[in-house]
Amino acid sequence: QEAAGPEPLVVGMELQYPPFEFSDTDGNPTGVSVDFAKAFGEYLGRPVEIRNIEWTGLIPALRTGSVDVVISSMTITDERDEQIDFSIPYAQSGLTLLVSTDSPVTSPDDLNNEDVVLAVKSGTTGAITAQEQYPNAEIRLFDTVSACVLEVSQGKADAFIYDPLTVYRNWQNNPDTTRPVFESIEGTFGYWGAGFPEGSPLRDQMNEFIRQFRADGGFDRLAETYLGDMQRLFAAEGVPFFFDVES
Amino acid sequence: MKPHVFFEPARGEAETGLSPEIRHGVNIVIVAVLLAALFWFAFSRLNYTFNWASVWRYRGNLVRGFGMTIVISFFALLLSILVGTFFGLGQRSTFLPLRYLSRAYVEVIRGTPLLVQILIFFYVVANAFGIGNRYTVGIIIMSMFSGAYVSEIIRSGVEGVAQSQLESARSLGFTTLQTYRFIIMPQVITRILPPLTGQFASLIKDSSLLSIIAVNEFTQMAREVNANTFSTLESYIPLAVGYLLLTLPISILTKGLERKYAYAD
Amino acid sequence: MKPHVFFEPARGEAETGLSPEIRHGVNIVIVAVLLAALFWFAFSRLNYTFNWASVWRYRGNLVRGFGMTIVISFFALLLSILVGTFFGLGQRSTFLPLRYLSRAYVEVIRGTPLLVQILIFFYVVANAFGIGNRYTVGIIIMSMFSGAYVSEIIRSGVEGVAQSQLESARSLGFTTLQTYRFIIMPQVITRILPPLTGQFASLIKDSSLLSIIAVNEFTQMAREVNANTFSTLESYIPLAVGYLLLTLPISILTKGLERKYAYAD
Amino acid sequence: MQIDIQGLNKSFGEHHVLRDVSLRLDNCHSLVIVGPSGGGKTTLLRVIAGLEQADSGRLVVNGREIAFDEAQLREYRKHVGMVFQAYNLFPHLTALENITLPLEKVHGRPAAEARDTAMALLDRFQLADHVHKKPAQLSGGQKQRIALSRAIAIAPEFLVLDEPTSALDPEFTAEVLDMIEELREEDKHLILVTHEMGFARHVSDYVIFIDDGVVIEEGPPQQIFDNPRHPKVRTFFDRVLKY
Amino acid sequence: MQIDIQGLNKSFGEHHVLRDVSLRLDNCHSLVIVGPSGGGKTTLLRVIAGLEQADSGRLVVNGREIAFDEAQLREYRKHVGMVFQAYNLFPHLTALENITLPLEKVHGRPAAEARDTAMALLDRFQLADHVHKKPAQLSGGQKQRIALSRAIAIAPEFLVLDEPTSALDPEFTAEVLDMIEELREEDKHLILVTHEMGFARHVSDYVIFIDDGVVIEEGPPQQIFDNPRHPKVRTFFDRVLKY
Ligand SMILES: Nc1ncnc2c1ncn2[C@@H]1O[C@H](COP(=O)(O)OP(=O)(O)OP(=O)(O)O)[C@@H](O)[C@H]1O
Ligand SMILES: Nc1ncnc2c1ncn2[C@@H]1O[C@H](COP(=O)(O)OP(=O)(O)OP(=O)(O)O)[C@@H](O)[C@H]1O
Ligand SMILES: [Mg+2]
Ligand SMILES: [Mg+2]
Repeated sequence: QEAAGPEPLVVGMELQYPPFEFSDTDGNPTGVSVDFAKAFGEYLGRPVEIRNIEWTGLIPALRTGSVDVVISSMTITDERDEQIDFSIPYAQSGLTLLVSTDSPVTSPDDLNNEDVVLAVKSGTTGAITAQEQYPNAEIRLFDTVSACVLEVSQGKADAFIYDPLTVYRNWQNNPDTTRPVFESIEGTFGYWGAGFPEGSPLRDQMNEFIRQFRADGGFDRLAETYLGDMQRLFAAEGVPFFFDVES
Repeated sequence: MKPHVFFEPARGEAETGLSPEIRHGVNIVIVAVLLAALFWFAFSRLNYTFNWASVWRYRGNLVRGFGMTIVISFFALLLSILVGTFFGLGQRSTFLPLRYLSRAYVEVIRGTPLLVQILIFFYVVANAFGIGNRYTVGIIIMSMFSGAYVSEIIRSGVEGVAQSQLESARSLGFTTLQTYRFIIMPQVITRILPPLTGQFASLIKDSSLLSIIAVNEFTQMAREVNANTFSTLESYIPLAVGYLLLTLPISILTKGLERKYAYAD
Repeated sequence: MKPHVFFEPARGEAETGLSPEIRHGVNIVIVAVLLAALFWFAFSRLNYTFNWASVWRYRGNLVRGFGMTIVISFFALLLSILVGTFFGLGQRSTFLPLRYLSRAYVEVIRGTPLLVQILIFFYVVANAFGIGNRYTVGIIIMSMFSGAYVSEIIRSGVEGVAQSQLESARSLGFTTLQTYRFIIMPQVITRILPPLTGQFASLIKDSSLLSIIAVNEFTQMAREVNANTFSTLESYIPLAVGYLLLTLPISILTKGLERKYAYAD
Repeated sequence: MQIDIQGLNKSFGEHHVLRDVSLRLDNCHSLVIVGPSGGGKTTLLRVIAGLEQADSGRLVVNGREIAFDEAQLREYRKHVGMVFQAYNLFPHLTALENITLPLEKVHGRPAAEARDTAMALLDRFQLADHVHKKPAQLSGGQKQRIALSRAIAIAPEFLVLDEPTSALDPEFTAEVLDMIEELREEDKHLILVTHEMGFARHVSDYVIFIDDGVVIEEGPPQQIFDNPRHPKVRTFFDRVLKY
Repeated sequence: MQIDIQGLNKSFGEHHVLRDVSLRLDNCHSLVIVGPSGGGKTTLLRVIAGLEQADSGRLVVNGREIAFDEAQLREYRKHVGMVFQAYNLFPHLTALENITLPLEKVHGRPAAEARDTAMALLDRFQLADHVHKKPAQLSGGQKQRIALSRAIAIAPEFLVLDEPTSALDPEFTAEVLDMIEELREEDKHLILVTHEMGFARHVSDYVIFIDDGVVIEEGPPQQIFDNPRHPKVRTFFDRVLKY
């Protein structure tokens, strides 16, 4: 059986971030990252096996070698970089705000204030940003996006710091109690990379693949499939889009 | 006059003429209505519009997660009884290495978070021994974890059996195994079932932590649906109902066993 | 010859001449060495370089989280004993609405995930009643949750007391309260302590779910450190040690109580 | 002691254990209940002690009607010293504590006084060496003596004893006889069940014979023991003489 | 029955309960142990039944040395019928099951046969109406009769009975006497403790009197009961006559 074909490429991701990586109603992994991973598999000539791992488990999974690569909308940071190797960026995102209608906050500049309560999801770049940039605000760490949204919609917190996509969707769900602020928070612009165990030879292949995929318009096709209306909205708000990566 | 519909006659007191079925029925309804009113009030104060349609689309995922939880819990539950019995009796062994191993096991497993155990067991221990299947590993971890609690429940039950009963069994020539099977077990079962039921309920729910090693069980699926639909409460209410559907039969079963094995002393 | 250093004399058997302290000491060391060897082997097989420096930088956060866990657990533990006693005895009440309320409480709380209870209690119920402080709410939820398990443990203990003992107490003129205080409690305490200790260990660890309403306790802090440093094992091993530091004293305390209240029958 | 029992009935499920028991005594120091095993002696005693409610019938002891109401009964039971057939000591308490606990908690005696009362009784029953043992460490007769001490210690209005000498050797049985004599002098009363006919004869003012839940003979001891009328009672006593 | 006891000692902590007990009997059908409460009768019986290990001394019963080794002892105990002073019935089993369970599980009898054996004994003890009751629903004497039936049912080599008639009325005591007669005819032996001297005299071939852990007198019943030499034994029996 060994000879039946090349070993599958095991890809770890947390299927909780539509439309990038999530399960469809049949329970199959789907989304931008999934298609991206499959294309990479094709590029390598290996079948792809997607493994749904909770966010916390992703990096250990890489470091102990139980997955080959993580493609999970993960922002490249210095500290993550110490533990694993990142590919070159394939996408980017900044952070925006979901604000309670009861709150006086109108822009990110209002946040560094003792009266302001910020809701952030633990472990995200939003949480790091809040702690670094708004030391005067009261920062509450939550496990889930839904708790952050509930806090804001019940007026228990002033603002929730997260990516524009999530902010948009949750605002749509709670139009009476929340409003979005799409203006990106300064310095929060981050690049997403695929993660590899340190020293993995796959990384160079991935870098090569990203360049080729971009050149072939692969990212544009993904955007069209999964993010159609979003791309237009971002343009209208003047927010840079996910795949507008330079390098 | 004592309102008999609310009171059960005390031990040794005569019945009141009201049939017990009616009395119990009435009271069950009263309590149910009361609780429903409380929740209705709370939810009505909440400024929240439920959007069940999007969650409904994901029912397949929830059902699959539910199935996974059933499978994992079922095997882990059975295994945890074995593990618990072994270490529970191990703590009473006269063979001291076994006794201290059992104590160490109980203290370490009970004392540390399941999350950490899963990570270490899966990424370190199972990895070192080359066990790869995450479902097998998940079941093993859950039964080891739950087994520590079960072992203490069993130990306390067994220690509660009167010495005179053990002596009686010995004097009649029962073997140790027969003594456990025919004398100790039936005498302790009513006492250990309530805490054991609680432990099994915990086991079923704790299995949700296995999501960290990519076992996609019920809670994980609900979280996913929650993230995918951007709903906040809609996916968690089916989650609560689903777990209730798993734990209630166990409760009912053990209540039945409790009644069956009940005896006065 | 039986290797006496490994075996404790059975009940009624004579001592072997070897002092029990030495025998127990030797065996404790053997077990400890064995376990250490197992983990050393497992970790040595793992291709993982520990990076403690980055975790050390965050020690302050871990200590703060640890403190929060201690505070929450302490109050919740005490309260859960009260809640558990109330509903445990409530299930035995002759006042039927109380009995069914207690049963409903136990079944619903045990049957549904703490996660959902926290969300509903904090965002729906507490919100409706205008209770805003998340620490208070956290302690209340944890004691309600743990209380359901405690209540079943207490009920099974109390039901294990022989009828003849209750009758004896009645015949001497003890009040119900005195009977519980002086007769029932001391007789059941050795039987309920082991499951109760397990429940308290669970309570301490389950309090980590309060992170969902931004109570920044120990696990949450470790997760946060992990998220910031991405050194999973390095932040979770202190977590395991920290919880052990909390649960071991309880274990030791309850072992002591078990011994103190032990009596033969 | 005044006792007035009228039409007492008690069933356990199908089993009719006491059938229309009636009894009226006006001035009786010690009532002894005898009869074959399983006849209903213990059950009657438990009803009299307020531990079991009869299904029907009326019961008046010393002018006080025994109704099944816990609060009232508790007051009543405080003044009844009871010895159970199986002793029912508290297994978690030492011999001494078994006696002092009710004295202190129910009767509000100071600890030192309770201790003195208990020690005096335990001494008398030659238990001074065993005061700190728990029931599991005591011999059968020792347990029975402690149960007796516990009942007597509270200085009860009357004593209800269920086979109080079943585990005692002749020496202690004689001691119990002496004690009962003293109680009689203090005008305390007792109701007891026994199957030792010699003891019954010595101790009783009045005897009832219960068989299968029915009082089939009653009267002063001379009459019952020496001149029983009912054939069942006669054969019963004949057996005693056989060995 | 052959019994050879040499220098038996047993202590519970500080308490020296059996002191250098020695006894040699070559052909004795029934050995009766009497003595004051707390003297060590039950303890001696438990050592003989292989339930308690002596601290020192040697014990040979019917040519078999009783050493404290669980595997061997289990075989031995299977052939000893024991009645405990507190009966020790299994509370979770009915009267019938208390008897049939050891028959089926230990002695491998088929269920129907075990049931018949049990029913015959229960009938004889007039317990036919009570076979499905659990111990908590039975009277004291009924429990004792079931304990006796359980010990006899296994057709033991010999019986060890600790005060087997303490809760029995004269009628059943006579029944037990008859039974013991039958056992004697079947060449089965017994060792029993009792404090009913009439019963002891009837049943015994040989009597030992234990006080404070020491055998202070021994001999055939006529000698012990009618002509005791030791002053303690004499006063002990004098008390019996007092009432
Ligand atoms: N809880 C119960 N359930 C069913 N039957 C019972 C219960 N308690 C007692 N009985 C039955 O009631 C009858 C009378 O019991 P009781 O204990 O009064 O007898 P007794 O005269 O004291 O006998 P003994 O001399 O053997 O102690 C017995 O046949 C017994 O089996
Ligand atoms: N486990 C124990 N721990 C301490 N002392 C004990 C223990 N068991 C028995 N004893 C003591 O040993 C002595 C002898 O007890 P044993 O039961 O043999 O007496 P007995 O002769 O059977 O008395 P009785 O006629 O009252 O049943 C008693 O003083 C008793 O208190
Ligand atoms: Mg009785
Ligand atoms: Mg004895």
